[in-house]
Order: sequence, then structure tokens, then C-alpha cells
Amino acid sequence: MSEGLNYKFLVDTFFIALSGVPIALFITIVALLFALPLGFLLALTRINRIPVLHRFAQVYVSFVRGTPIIIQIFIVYSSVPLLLSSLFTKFNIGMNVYDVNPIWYAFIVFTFNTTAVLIEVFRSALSTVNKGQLEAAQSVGLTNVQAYRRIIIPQALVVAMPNICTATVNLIKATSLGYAMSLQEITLKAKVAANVGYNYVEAYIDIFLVYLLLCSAVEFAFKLYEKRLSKYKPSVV
Amino acid sequence: MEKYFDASYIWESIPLLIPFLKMTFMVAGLSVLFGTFLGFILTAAKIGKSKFARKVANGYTTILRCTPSIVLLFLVYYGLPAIGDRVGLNLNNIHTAVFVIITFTLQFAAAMSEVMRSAFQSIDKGQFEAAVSVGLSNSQAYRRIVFPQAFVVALPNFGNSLLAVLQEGSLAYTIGLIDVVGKANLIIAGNYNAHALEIFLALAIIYWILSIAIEQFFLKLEKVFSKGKQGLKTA
Amino acid sequence: ADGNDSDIQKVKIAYDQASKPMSWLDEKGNATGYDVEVMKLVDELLPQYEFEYVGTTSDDLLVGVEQGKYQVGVKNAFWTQERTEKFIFPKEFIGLSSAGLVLKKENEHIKSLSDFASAGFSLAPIAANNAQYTVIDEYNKENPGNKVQLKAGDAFTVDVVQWVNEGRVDGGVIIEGPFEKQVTAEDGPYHNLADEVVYNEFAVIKTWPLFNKKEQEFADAYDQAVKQLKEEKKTSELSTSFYGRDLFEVLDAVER
Amino acid sequence: MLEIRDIHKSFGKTEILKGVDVTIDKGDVVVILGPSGSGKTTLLRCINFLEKADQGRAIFGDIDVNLKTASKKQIHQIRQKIAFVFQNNNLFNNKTALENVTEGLIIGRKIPTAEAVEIGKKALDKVGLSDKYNAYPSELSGGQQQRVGIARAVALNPDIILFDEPTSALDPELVGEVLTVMKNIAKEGTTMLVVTHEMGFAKDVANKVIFMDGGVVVEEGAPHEIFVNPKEERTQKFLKRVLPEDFTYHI
Amino acid sequence: MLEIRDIHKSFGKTEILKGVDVTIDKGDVVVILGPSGSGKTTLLRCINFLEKADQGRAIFGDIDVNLKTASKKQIHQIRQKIAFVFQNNNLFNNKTALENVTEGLIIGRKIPTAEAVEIGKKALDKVGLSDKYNAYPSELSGGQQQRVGIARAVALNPDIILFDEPTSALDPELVGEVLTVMKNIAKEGTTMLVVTHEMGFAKDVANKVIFMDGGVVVEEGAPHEIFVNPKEERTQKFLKRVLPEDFTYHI
Ligand SMILES: Nc1ncnc2c1ncn2[C@@H]1O[C@H](COP(=O)(O)OP(=O)(O)OP(=O)(O)O)[C@@H](O)[C@H]1O
Ligand SMILES: Nc1ncnc2c1ncn2[C@@H]1O[C@H](COP(=O)(O)OP(=O)(O)OP(=O)(O)O)[C@@H](O)[C@H]1O
Ligand SMILES: [Mg+2]
Ligand SMILES: [Mg+2]
Repeated sequence: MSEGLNYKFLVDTFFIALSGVPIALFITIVALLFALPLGFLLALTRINRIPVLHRFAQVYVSFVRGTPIIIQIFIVYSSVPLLLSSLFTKFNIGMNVYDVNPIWYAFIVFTFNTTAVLIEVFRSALSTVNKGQLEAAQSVGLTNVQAYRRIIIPQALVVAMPNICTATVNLIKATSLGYAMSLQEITLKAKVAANVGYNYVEAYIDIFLVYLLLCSAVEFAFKLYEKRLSKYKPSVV
Repeated sequence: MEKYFDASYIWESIPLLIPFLKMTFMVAGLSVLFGTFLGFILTAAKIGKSKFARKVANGYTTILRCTPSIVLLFLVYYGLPAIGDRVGLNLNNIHTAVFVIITFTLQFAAAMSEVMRSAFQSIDKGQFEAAVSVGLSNSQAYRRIVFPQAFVVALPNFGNSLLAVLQEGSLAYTIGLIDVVGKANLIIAGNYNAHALEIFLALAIIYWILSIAIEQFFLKLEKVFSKGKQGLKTA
Repeated sequence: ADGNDSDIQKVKIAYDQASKPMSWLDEKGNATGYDVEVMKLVDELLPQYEFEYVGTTSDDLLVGVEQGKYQVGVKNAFWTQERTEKFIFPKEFIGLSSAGLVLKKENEHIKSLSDFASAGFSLAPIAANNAQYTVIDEYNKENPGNKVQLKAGDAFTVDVVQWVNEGRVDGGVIIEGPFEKQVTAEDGPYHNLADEVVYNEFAVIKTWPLFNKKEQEFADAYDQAVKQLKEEKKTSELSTSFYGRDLFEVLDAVER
Repeated sequence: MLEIRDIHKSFGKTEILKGVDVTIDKGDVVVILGPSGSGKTTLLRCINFLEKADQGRAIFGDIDVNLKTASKKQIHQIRQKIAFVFQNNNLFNNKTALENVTEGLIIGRKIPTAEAVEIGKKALDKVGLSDKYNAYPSELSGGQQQRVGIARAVALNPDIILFDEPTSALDPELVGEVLTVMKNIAKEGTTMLVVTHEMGFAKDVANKVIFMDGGVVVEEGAPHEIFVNPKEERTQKFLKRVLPEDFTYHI
Repeated sequence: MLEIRDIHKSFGKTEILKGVDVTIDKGDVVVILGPSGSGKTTLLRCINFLEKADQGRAIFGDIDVNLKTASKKQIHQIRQKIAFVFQNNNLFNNKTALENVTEGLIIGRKIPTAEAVEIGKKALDKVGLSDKYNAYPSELSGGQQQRVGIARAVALNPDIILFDEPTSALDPELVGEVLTVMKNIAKEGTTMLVVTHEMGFAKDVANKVIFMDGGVVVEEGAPHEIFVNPKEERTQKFLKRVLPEDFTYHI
């Protein structure tokens, strides 16, 4: 800092950091892909108080929300391979657990994490849909599944959208912890670049800019989509 | 597996970790305190009449929402002294905790402003109207009728944000502030990086218990303050 | 320092608080470790300075020293070209570090980085700001035909010895000191692995304190003090007590 | 056509329906009256399996089901024959008026879309909403919404339509339009079971009035019998309370 | 006692009130009728400064204020003299029935708590809620809630009470209880300005009926004049629509 910022480095590293965006997005998308349906189903188990599952979901949510994500990363990253390899040895599966790309662990951790968040999002969104909607659907001869698919979910989704957006933004930000698993994402790339000339301050500014751009773009996309989904609502804010 | 995993490390490290919750609480507590205050100002800007203030407050929220905490922490920790340098202030001797608290205050305020705004807006305008119609002044109407109800609505989200600060506070370790996560790192370092899993499990247990306690506390709080509010059942 | 006039200059010495036995914050909350103890002796020889030790992470240490938050940082730092642009390296190094590969017993024959590279082995990730990363990186640049698979990662999630033993990676870079205390020592947490993993030194490397660019004067004072300590064999004593071996004996063979 | 026998239903420990029998013949318009909490809504909901009764039978032409143990298939079968108009209409918020009407036809009954749309449009025309096909519920007035609800029921061409206080959530001015629609449908010969507080409708349209209280049928008969000459004291008291003193006021 | 002169109010570009005059004398019970959207609610809200009128005067004994430019102090002064009963009662959800009634007295008027509680209890007794002092709004039925709303207004001992469709959010059976309470208050000589669709109430209690449409007063007069012999075509049409055909039905 004493010599001011190294602007050339700032610009170069910006693009290096930018090149980490695909992997951050990839993890985000995969995590959402699994977490959305999973979170929805588990939310249903909580709403309908399905005996064992509902308890399970509750404990699960409380653990995941209660502990720092970096700890979850660590626990998964260090214990899952151990468990798997002892399982593999036991059943004589001739596969090397350690050839697995760390991105798989990222999928696991972030899917787990996002699922927990989404359970709560869907739970509150579903509870805003009037019970009468389900009854009306049943009374015109729709099955439960049809009623959910065509009537309940589209309405719950609109309510859930802002929170799903928040969850997505948080997820994108959380992928920056992927450095702990040697994932070539935004933060790690920028930091490795910084290491060459020790331009950490510049690197952090770049990281800041990249996340800011990425997350506001995602936020914007969500707002657009939300507008479309809620076309039936009287006024869209 | 048995070669590496030794549960005794979990139980032995817990008593070592617990004293460091004090730092965790201090950082979280002060950040929440100041953050709530700043959040209040932001909320006022968001629901107020000035278009400019609203734009600023919304922009602030977006930017903070989009910045990973660790990045924000570094920007504050190195950025503030650098700015101070320009204006001839030496901020290098300020305690690290101050920077951490500033960081999480900024972040908590952004979250809080959204929580408070939505809580405030969820209160039917009729409540305010009824209050002024029985002769209360505007500020009396807010203080006695609107805010108490908004408070109850805001409580659960406030609890969530509080849990988040407690967890994010762990990042303070990266700039050398030793809270409960920092202590865990030191214990691991003391073991030459061995048995890290057990120490982190101990940490997870502590956090888990803590968050359950806080959750319960907030549920109680909600019950106490929601007198007169219809018990909403989830579908 | 025991000076008593008002000219005493307070300096902040940042140290990596989590890299035992080079430097760490012990259970009682005191700074210690080879690097720190040497600095304490230096302090005694420099009455005009009063040292204050600040524990932190190596991320912060590097930026903090560069920015002037701290005047000096010790973290078992190696010399690299890039670092000289950001920090003052004094004339005198502070200590020596034996860097080596942790390997499974059956791979005992791998003695150097080039052996390791030709075997096509995988290497445990190294934190990007760790000079070990630079050392490997430099090797790779010099040997473009026979590169070691280098991955950046985070120090605190990587337990090198365990990873190697599990088979998660084929080898990892480690400093001898920690390996000694972890595996070789009777009470080491991984002493049970003593027969399964080996440490093969590939280099002894000088380690340096990093001075803020404005602290040339301080660096010069340090040089004198350390020189005296080396002559008095104080550094050798500390090396033996912290690393279990007087690395100064092999000083002649040290390249960097 | 529909016979309900000895229907019982409790919520928790309180018995809400204590053995109710209802018989409806083809073309009947039956009105159920009764004080709040007497179990009118619960009765209708049990008939349509929106609540599961604790006991009771429904005989529907050649279908005879136990209301408690009915199988999914039987429930589906009965629901195909019965349509329901809710007090607060319960229109699908995310569907246009026309989609609301066709949803049950296309998805529930698997009728081809084109055909369903035609049926739907006809039903909406019938309730006077030819110009509102593509309006969302939030864009309709309360009376219009309720008319869509009725069209949705009518379009299913059910054997019987159940109405649960279809006008009580409406502004006084809108009540008229909905009652008019209901009258027209009744005139076409649709069988209807209507819970309502609209005495005028009961008098003009119903051919049978059932008075319920405390979970049982207290009295039933032709409208003029019930209104002019109620036998039971409870009925008399109720009518006195519901009909405004100035029900007889001339304009 | 209260004179409203030439009140104008627009929302955006549409003018909702286009110059309305209302005169109310002490002890009057004035009922305002009119189709939905005619500006009745807006008129009441402007009188109480819940909306700011674009133009108009209110003359209240010796107070004469411009509805557009009134100062905070004037607004406060006027509000002290006027009480408002809302359609959906707007009870303070976080206060008990008694606290709802005393809030304005203790905080707004600075009456000592003990005295305020006494006044509050009397007001609740008057509307038949002696046993509900400590119930929260959520624990009360709709009719009871609306009665608390009336008690809250009465307790302020205002010069005039404005009612905005106080019964239209209620179940038909609950309407009676609220109307009865209002009648009793009217009998005690309280000045009232009431927007309602309850023709029975208008006929029995009002001494003046105002018919509004499209933001202007179309016709006003004694109830029997308006109901039996409306002069304006618009009034005739409206009454025809609102009064059910069988308004004259005899029991
Ligand atoms: N899901 C439920 N759980 C518990 N009690 C219920 C439930 N549904 C209805 N009840 C109770 O059953 C009784 C009858 O309710 P129901 O809605 O059938 O009455 P109703 O005759 O339709 O009254 P209204 O004219 O007010 O609509 C009431 O006392 C009500 O509180
Ligand atoms: N805040 C507002 N913003 C814009 N338009 C409004 C607002 N409040 C009322 N209006 C419009 O003003 C007109 C008159 O409304 P008002 O509520 O005064 O009618 P009303 O006579 O009370 O009708 P109702 O009998 O339905 O209550 C309506 O067309 C309404 O849409
Ligand atoms: Mg009912
Ligand atoms: Mg109105």
C-alpha cells in the first residue's frame, strides 16, 4: 500500500479472478439443482409432520444453520473420504477415493447447506398459500400431485423467490470458501496470482469487484424472473 | 479410520475452547448493537420520503449483500488504515477487534435494514391510522402501536442474522483475532495439524448447542412479545 | 529491551501463531517457537528497541508487514525474488529449515523433487502464500519437462502426514521440525505412523524475517545482533531445542 | 339422487356432526340454514371429502360409499360428480378466469384443450363474464370472482353443486349479481345444495329448506313451511334473529 | 356543528371528490349511501386528515380550518373532537380491549390512568363487553371486535363519531349486535356520520340521508324522502340494486 496500487496487476488479476466465475457458478447451479427439489420435499415433510422425516429435517436444519460453513466443509472434506475408503476396503471395491476431484466435495457440502436453507424458505412460502387453493384443486378433480404442480408450487415459488435469490447470492459467496478444498474458484485464483508479487490488496479489490458484478447480475436476473412469475399478482414491487 | 480418529480429542478440547467464546460473543454482541443502530437508520432511509436516501440505502444493501465477508473484512482491515494514511491518521495501532466489529457492523446493518423494513411494512397501515384517530401524535403512534408489533415480526429474522454473525465472526481469525474458531486453529497447530477433524467436531458441537440455545431463546422472546397476536399455524 | 530513556522505539513483531514449532502461540497465551525465540534474543541485544509480539495468520502477516501495521514478520519465510520487492530482507538470515517430502514407506526411494515428479506422484495442496509453494513453483519453472503437480489449497485443512498415509496424496512438502514432533517424537500425535511414513529432506533452506520497507535502520540493527547470536552458537542451541537437530551444521550445503 | 346417511364428525373431542341425513333428488335446490357453528360447512366438506367423516354413508346412484373408509378411487369418483363453490371462491390465483374453469377439465378429466376451452368459455358466458376470459382473479371484483367460481363448478357438468355461503363474503351490492346467476343455473335444472343466509334466495328458489343446529337437522320442509310456520322453537328463534326486524319494510 | 365545504380530492389524475358539502348539526345521525367507489370512505378519511384533501374547509364550532393547509396543531385539535370507527375496526393488536380503549385517553389526552381505566370500562360495559376487558383482539369475535372499536371511539367523548361501514366486514348474524350498539349510542344523543349499506339502520336511526355518486352529493334528505321518494334517477337505480327484490317479503 505504501507505494499505492499496482494498477496493471489490478487489471490483469481482475480477469484471472473472472476466470474463476464458471466454477463458482457451476457449483452454485449443481447445488441448487439438487437442493431445490430436496429442500421442497423436506419442507413438505415438515409441514405435514411426517413422523421420522420431519424430525430428521428439523435436526438437519438446526445443525447446518447452527455451524459455520467452513467447519462443515472441513468435516465433509476430511471425513467423507475416510469413511468411503474404509467402506471400499471392506467391500473390496477397487476404486481410489482420492482420485475424486474436490469439486465433488464442494457439490456435497454446498448441496447440504443450501438444502437446509431452502427447507425453511419453502416451509414459509408454502404456508402462505391458502389451504383453500389445494381444496379447490381437489374439488375440481385434480390429484394431490397435480394440485401441487399446477396450483400450489407456482404460487409458493413467487413468495419464495426473493429468499431463493438471497440463498443463491449467499451460496455464490460461500463458494469462495472452496479454496479450502483447492477449488480453482475466484478467490483462490486471485490469491495465487497475488502470491507471485504479493499484491494482496489488489487481489482483494479484484475479488470484491468480481463478486459484486456476479451477485448483482444474479440478483437482477432473479428480479426479472420474479416479475414474470408474479404476473398474476396485482402489483409487482 | 481408527488410526486417525480419536474421540478423546473432542472432549479434551471443548473446555479449552469455551473460554474463547467470550471473544466470539464480544465481537458478535457489539456488531449486533451497532449494526442494529445503523440498520435502523438505513430502514428509515428506505421507507422515508427522500428518493435519494432510499437509493443510497438500497445501493448500500446490494453492495454489502454481494460481498463475501472475508473480502469485506480485508477491505476494512487494510483499507481503513490506508485511507487513514492519506489523511495523516495512523490507524495501525487500533486493536484488531475494532476492525472486525466495524466489518460485521456494516454487514449486520445491511441485513437488519431489510429485516426491519419488511417487518415495518407488514404492519397494517390501519394500525397507525387508528392510533392517530384516537389522538396519538405520529411519534406516539409509532412508538406505542406500530413498533411493538413490527418488533415481533422482526424477531425470528433478527435471530437468524444473529446466528450468522456468530458464525462469520470466525473469519476474524484470519487477521489474528482469536475467538473460539481461532482457538481451535491454535489447538490444531499445537498438535502439528494432527487430529484437526476432532477439534472441528468439538467446535461444531459448541456452535450447534449455542445456536439451539439462541433459537429457543428467540422462540421464548417471540412468545412473550407476541401477546395478542394470533398464533399462526403453519399450514 | 532494558533501555531507560525515552528514545526507546516500540516495534511490532508479527508471527504466524499457528506454525509450531517455528512460531506459535502456546497454551498459556505466550509467543514462542524458534523464530520468536531468536527475536527475543535479538531484542535483548538491542536496548533502543522494545519488541511487541503480535500473533496472526500468515495471510495477514504478509499484508500487515508490507503495509506497516507491523515492522517485522516472522513465519519461517523463505527468500523469493518477488518478496524482495515488497519487503526488506536483512543481510543475516534468522534460521534454517529442512524442507522435505513426506512419503509412504514404500516410496522411500524418492529423494528429490525430480524423482517425485518423474514418478508422476500427486502432491498435497500448499497454501498459495506459503513460500513452499514458491519453491515448488520455481522448481517447475526450471524443469518444464518434469513438473511436480502443484495445487494451491489451504494450510489448515491439509494435514499432510495423514493425507499421505491415507493415500489421499502420494506425498507432501513438510518442514522437518513439525514432522519430527508429529511422527518421530515418542509423544507425537502420529507416532503410531512412525513405521509407515518417511521424511526425505530435499533441501535445507534459509529462513528470514521480513522487514517493512521503511525499516532499513532496524534491519541493520537486527543484522548485528543476529550475527553475534550466531557466533555465540545461540541459534544452534535453539535449532536443537526446537527442531531436534542443529541445522547450522549443514550450512555449507545450503543453496538458498 | 344423493343420499347422505347418519354422518358423524368430530374435531378433537367435540362432535360437530351428530348424525345428519340429507336426501336430494335430481333437480332439487336444497337450502341449509342454521346458526354459525352448527356444522353446515363441515357437512358440505365431508360430502366432498375435504374432511374425512368419522362415520356415515353417501349413496350416489349406484355408488354407495362409506364416508370414513372410502378408497382414493371412490373419492375421485364422487368428486367427479360433485362440484363445490367456496365461500371465498378459492379461485386459483395464478390462473386466468378461463384457466380456472378449464383446469379441472384438462388436467382432472383429460378433456382435450380445445374442447375444454370451448366448454369453459360457455360457462363463463353463462355467468356474464364473456369479456373476462383472460383476467386474473386479482383483476376481478368480488362478485365477478364468485361468478368465476360458479362457472368453474358448472363447467364440470357435475350431478350436483354444493355452495357454501357463496355470497357472504361479498359487498351487499355484489350479492345480487351472484344470486341472479345462481337462480339462472337453478332454473336450468341443476341440482344444488346451498348453505346461505340469503332468505330471499331460499324463498324464491329452493324447493326444500333444512334447518340445522348443534350438529343435527332440527327441521326440514318446503320454504313456505319453514319460513311462515316453523314448528321447532329453535327455528323460530333463529329466523327472528337473522331476518332483520324491518324485513317487512316497504319501499 | 360540523360543516364541510367544497372538499376536493384526487388520487393521481382521477378526481375522487369533486366538491362535497356536508352539514351536521349537534345530535344528528347522518347516513351516507352510495355505490362502491363513489368516494364515501375518502370523504370520511379527509375529514379526519387520514388523507390530505386538495381543497376544502372544515368548520367546527369556532375552529375553521383549511383541509389542505391545516397545521399539525389544528389537525390534532380536530382529531380530538372526532372519533373514527373503521370498517375492519383496526383494533391495536398488541393491546387488550381495555387498553385499546384507554390508549387514546392516557397517551393522547393525558388523562390519569385510573380515571382512564374507569372511563374505558364504562365504555366497554356500554357495548356489552364487561367480561372482555383483558381479551386481546385476536381472542374476540368479529362483532365483539367491532364493538370494542365503537367503545374506543365513544370513550373519547368526541363531538362526532365517523363510522365507515362498521358492519360490512361482519357475518350476517353479527351485524345485528353491532347495529344495536350503534342505535343505543345514537339514542343517547351522540352526533354520528355513518357510511353504511344497512338500510334498516338508515331508516330507523338516521335523521338525514346523503346519497353520493361519482364524487358528488347527488341527493340528501330525510330517510323517508330518500327511500320512498327518491328524486334523482341515480338514487332510484341504486336503491333498486341494493335493496333485495324481496325487501318487502312478509314473514
Ligand atoms: N378444522 C377444525 N378443527 C376444529 N374445529 C373445527 C374445525 N372446523 C370447524 N370446526 C368447528 O366446528 C364447528 C362447526 O363449524 P362449521 O364451519 O361447520 O359451522 P357452520 O355451520 O358452517 O358455521 P358458519 O355459519 O359460521 O360458517 C365450529 O364450532 C367450528 O369451530
Ligand atoms: N389511496 C388511493 N390511491 C388511489 N386511489 C384510491 C385510493 N383510495 C381510494 N381510491 C379510489 O378512490 C375511489 C373512491 O374510493 P372510496 O374508498 O372512497 O369509495 P367508497 O365510496 O368508500 O367505496 P366502497 O363502498 O367500496 O367502500 C375508488 O375508485 C378507489 O379506487
Ligand atoms: Mg360455514
Ligand atoms: Mg369505503
